[in-house]
Amino acid sequence: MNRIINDPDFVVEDMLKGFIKSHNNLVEKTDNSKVLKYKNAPVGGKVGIVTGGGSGHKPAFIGYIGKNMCDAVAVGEIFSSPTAAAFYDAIKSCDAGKGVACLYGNYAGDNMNVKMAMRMAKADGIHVKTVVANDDAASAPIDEREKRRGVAGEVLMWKVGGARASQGGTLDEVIDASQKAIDNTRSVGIGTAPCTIPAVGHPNFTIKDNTMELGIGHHGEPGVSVQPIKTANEMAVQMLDIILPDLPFAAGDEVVVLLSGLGATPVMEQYIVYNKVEEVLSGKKIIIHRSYVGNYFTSLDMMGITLTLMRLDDELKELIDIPADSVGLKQL
Amino acid sequence: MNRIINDPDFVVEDMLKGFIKSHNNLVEKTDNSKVLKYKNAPVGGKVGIVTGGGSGHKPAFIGYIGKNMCDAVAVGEIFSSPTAAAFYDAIKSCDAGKGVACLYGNYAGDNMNVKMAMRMAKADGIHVKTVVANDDAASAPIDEREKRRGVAGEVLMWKVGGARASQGGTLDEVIDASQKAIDNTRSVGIGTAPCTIPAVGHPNFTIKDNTMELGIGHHGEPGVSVQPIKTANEMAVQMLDIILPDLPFAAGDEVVVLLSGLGATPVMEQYIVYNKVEEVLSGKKIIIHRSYVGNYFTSLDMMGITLTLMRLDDELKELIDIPADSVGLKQL
Amino acid sequence: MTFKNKDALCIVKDLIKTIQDNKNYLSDIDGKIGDGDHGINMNKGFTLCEKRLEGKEYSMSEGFGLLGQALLNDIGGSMGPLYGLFFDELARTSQKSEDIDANVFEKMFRSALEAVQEIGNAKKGDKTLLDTLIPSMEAYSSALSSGKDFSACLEDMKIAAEDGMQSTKDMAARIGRASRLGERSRGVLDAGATSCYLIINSIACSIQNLLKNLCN
Amino acid sequence: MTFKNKDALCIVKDLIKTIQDNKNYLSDIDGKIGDGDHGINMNKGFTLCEKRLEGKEYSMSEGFGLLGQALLNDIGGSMGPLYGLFFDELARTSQKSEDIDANVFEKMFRSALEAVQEIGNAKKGDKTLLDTLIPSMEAYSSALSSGKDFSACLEDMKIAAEDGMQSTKDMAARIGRASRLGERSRGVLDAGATSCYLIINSIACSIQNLLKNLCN
Ligand SMILES: Nc1ncnc2c1ncn2[C@@H]1O[C@H](COP(=O)(O)OP(=O)(O)O)[C@@H](O)[C@H]1O
Ligand SMILES: Nc1ncnc2c1ncn2[C@@H]1O[C@H](COP(=O)(O)OP(=O)(O)O)[C@@H](O)[C@H]1O
Ligand SMILES: [Mg+2]
Ligand SMILES: [Mg+2]
Ligand SMILES: [Mg+2]
Ligand SMILES: [Mg+2]
Repeated sequence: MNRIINDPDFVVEDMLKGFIKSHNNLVEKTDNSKVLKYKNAPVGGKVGIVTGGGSGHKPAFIGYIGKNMCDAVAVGEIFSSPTAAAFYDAIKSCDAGKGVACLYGNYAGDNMNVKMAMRMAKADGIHVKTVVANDDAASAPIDEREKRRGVAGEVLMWKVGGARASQGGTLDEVIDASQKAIDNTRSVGIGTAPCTIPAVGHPNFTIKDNTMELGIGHHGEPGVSVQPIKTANEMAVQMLDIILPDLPFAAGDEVVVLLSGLGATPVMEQYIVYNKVEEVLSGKKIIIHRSYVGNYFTSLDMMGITLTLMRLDDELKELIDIPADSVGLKQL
Repeated sequence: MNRIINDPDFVVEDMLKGFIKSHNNLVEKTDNSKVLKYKNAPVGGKVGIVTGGGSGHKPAFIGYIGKNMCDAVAVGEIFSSPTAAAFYDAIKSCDAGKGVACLYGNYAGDNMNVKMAMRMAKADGIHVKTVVANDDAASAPIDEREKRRGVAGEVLMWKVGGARASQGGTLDEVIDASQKAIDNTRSVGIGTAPCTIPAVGHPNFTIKDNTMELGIGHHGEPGVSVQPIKTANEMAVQMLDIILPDLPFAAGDEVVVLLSGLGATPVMEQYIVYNKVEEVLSGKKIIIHRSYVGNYFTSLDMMGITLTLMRLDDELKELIDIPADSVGLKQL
Repeated sequence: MTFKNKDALCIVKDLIKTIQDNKNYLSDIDGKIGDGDHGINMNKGFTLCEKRLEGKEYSMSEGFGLLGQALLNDIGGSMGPLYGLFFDELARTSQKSEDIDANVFEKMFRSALEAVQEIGNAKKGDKTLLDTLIPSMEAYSSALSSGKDFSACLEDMKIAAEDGMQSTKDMAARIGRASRLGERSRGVLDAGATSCYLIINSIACSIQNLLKNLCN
Repeated sequence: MTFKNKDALCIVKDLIKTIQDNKNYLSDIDGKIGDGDHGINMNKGFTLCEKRLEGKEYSMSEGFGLLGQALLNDIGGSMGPLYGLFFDELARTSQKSEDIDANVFEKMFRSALEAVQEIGNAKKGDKTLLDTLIPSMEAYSSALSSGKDFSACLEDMKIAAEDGMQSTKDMAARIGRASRLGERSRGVLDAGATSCYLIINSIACSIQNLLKNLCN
């Protein structure tokens, strides 16, 4: 263990304290210690954007609170859904009367807790609708899309939903744009070294030296295959081989590329992979409208990367280009 | 080796290709493949800001090219100074006739290569002055400050120098502000796991499990002591115990805090340390004017953190608050 | 055969101890096809409840209620809703009964099971805690209707719980994190089914002791 | 005793091979008190030069010139300026000499040493490559002035280079990366002093072979 922590059972609490202190120009705490909100939320006349999920994915989820992004976030334990109460309090904290879009990832715990939170919100007369991200193409076959995990594509969903809300969109319009964003988004991950939940104290899965796991989940959920480690170029090709046919992406499509490290992989390596991704896409006449490379959605100290592609239409393009100000995504 | 690379001897080249592709809205390549420049450089009427250094420190150095930041960067091999030719070409690429400030870190190779580059620039009639960052308080006693390494404090030096240049400052004014920035800056690092130069293929130093190295350098240069691993709170206190008396920082001082991960340390852990840093500083009535927490200056896949404090006066405060747009530092 | 609700907090206390003792075991099982945190999640919730019980006198129903609330409001994850509602229902359906007999217990258990099914949408065979819970309920009910006494009904329940847990070993998960593994999830116990067995077994043993006045 | 400049590219080629063979050894030494890349830096520069020499005919001076340029313009680090200028000077000061004798070599070596001192500002005892270079120069010069022949001068130089390298083991570094270690840098060879010994030894051996017409 070379973790830099205090009590392993209170890493989330300690981290939140530091985060709030460092970003008090952007975020604010609420009465619920597991809910953070944008300091201007509820923003009058705007649909509220809520998300939430387990901790350990920095800058997700709280790092995406901000202008034209998320208004409130429910914070869970490491790799564990927030409570129903946290989702409910997050919803309440940013409802300006126009309703709240809860945009989260497809995990059993989150599904149940959001369901309970929605019941509570309904009792309060708050209008809540959800979009459940399921962009991880490696996590189930295409005909079982409802089983797929939500991964780094959630960042693009928040970007799009947040922008649509800031444009003054109605709840239905925000939901439709966010749903369209995730429906046009595919991701896949490769793990090269496991991560350690601080309270467990040892990696809860193994990736042998000189091997890699294709299709690994954001919590170390097993992927589609374990292979001898490949070159960065081969990894790029393998990931695109999973993503491209799945939507499918075709020549002439304009896309956003998001390449994220899983936490302990140097950004240098991420650019090496991006270089090949760009090469393959331009070879296939797929046009990169915008790219994000860096640690956008991580898994504690896991090594590896995820690759996400979103296919754009005019609306998505407009929304993805709108400026944003959050810790994890600042766009001028 | 769980590195995500192609040929270990060409990681820098591959990384640069990906970086340029991803950030072509901000940076541009030059005739020298080891020099990148701000796409608007040379900026008319402005002193050029040049830096450079070995690779493996992402987002440093190229990530700090941008608006109100650096104009051109000379890129070295992993942990190795750029060539004199690269420094020279970087200088030439951003001279708008007002001279060039070369703001770099105190390493033997950089000192020699900059010296040679300045000779070449002088022959061309370009006016170049330098500031050599030496913020690493653990790297030599205070009476041998000229021996100290430059580390994450360089980011604040570039921020200040870049802002002063954008205000229209003369070369001497830019140099004076940058020198003042670094003279008022102190840093210290803690390493918890070593890094691997891809071409070497194994860590070139060791940090035993459950130990940490206080005062470690950005390339794994040994620190001041190896200790059993401490809690995050204790680490914060130990680092402040080195930094605070060195300047010294005193009650009533306003400071910038920059807490950076070394590459493989999750940002979550960095916030846990920041929480304690803030607590200690506010206990000592030292006022945090602004804070940066994240991977600002890394060392490949090293685990650990660096803590940097800069004491502000009115000029430094104004300059640090000026907006900036670069890959590594976006400030609205 | 009955026991006093107000004297039966030991059921909850024994249960807390059981989960604490099995923290690492449950995480290890979860690590094989899930994300390795099941024992941590459970231990955190149950230990929180333990602290809240400390030094105070509560009935069994109140104890279950506090446990349910700790899971629901402080733990989250999947266990918050699933076990949170489970214990909440055990509390709600027993709170008005001074004496708990085999019939009250059947009512308690049935509504707890229904709450779990409603929120989680899992069916028997999905490789979840329901593969322990449903057979346990069935075994208890059929023992009861065949005229067995409270303790004997609990005995049947314990056996069914263990069989139910074991049955998950050969299943391919169809719900939750492990479901993405499909066929590759076979060969390992389900973590939730295992904790559910531990819970049922602990509750049943505690009641059997109570019925023999042996509760400590 | 002389050799022909135009026939002496083998000096440069042998040197390249020497560095390539010692890549890992030099990095390992650097790893102890520096950053572990000395062998990599050197190997990359020398191998680059090897490629540029391939299939073409060059004199020794041209070979040293290409080596200096590869280090200066393509390698950077500390070695770019230090060894870059070193080989550049060996090239510059010999290029007009068709025949290289002991006096020409002394001139070559002296100006190379001066260039290294001027750029690096290191002194004897700082635990750098100068602790190999300076005694080597001194040994060569005093052998020459005492009337020894070219090959014997080189022999003295080799011995002094090895002693110089070994002397760095007990030194505390006063310059470069390792200098921050102060006292703790004692007990290990300096990486640059080691590569410098390898360089001098290789050049000297190659010339001795050339003088015996043994160069391959
Ligand atoms: N929808 C569901 N209904 C019933 N049980 C479920 C459901 N989803 C997951 N489970 C149970 O949850 C267990 C995992 O719990 P835990 O590890 O604490 O949560 P998580 O999967 O969020 O990490 C599984 O082993 C399974 O028995
Ligand atoms: N100023 C200097 N003058 C002479 N030699 C130096 C000087 N600085 C460093 N060196 C030599 O450089 C060697 C290290 O080279 P190398 O590892 O390639 O570069 P770096 O230290 O930049 O990683 C040291 O062992 C030392 O001999
Ligand atoms: Mg979990
Ligand atoms: Mg180096
Ligand atoms: Mg789990
Ligand atoms: Mg070195």
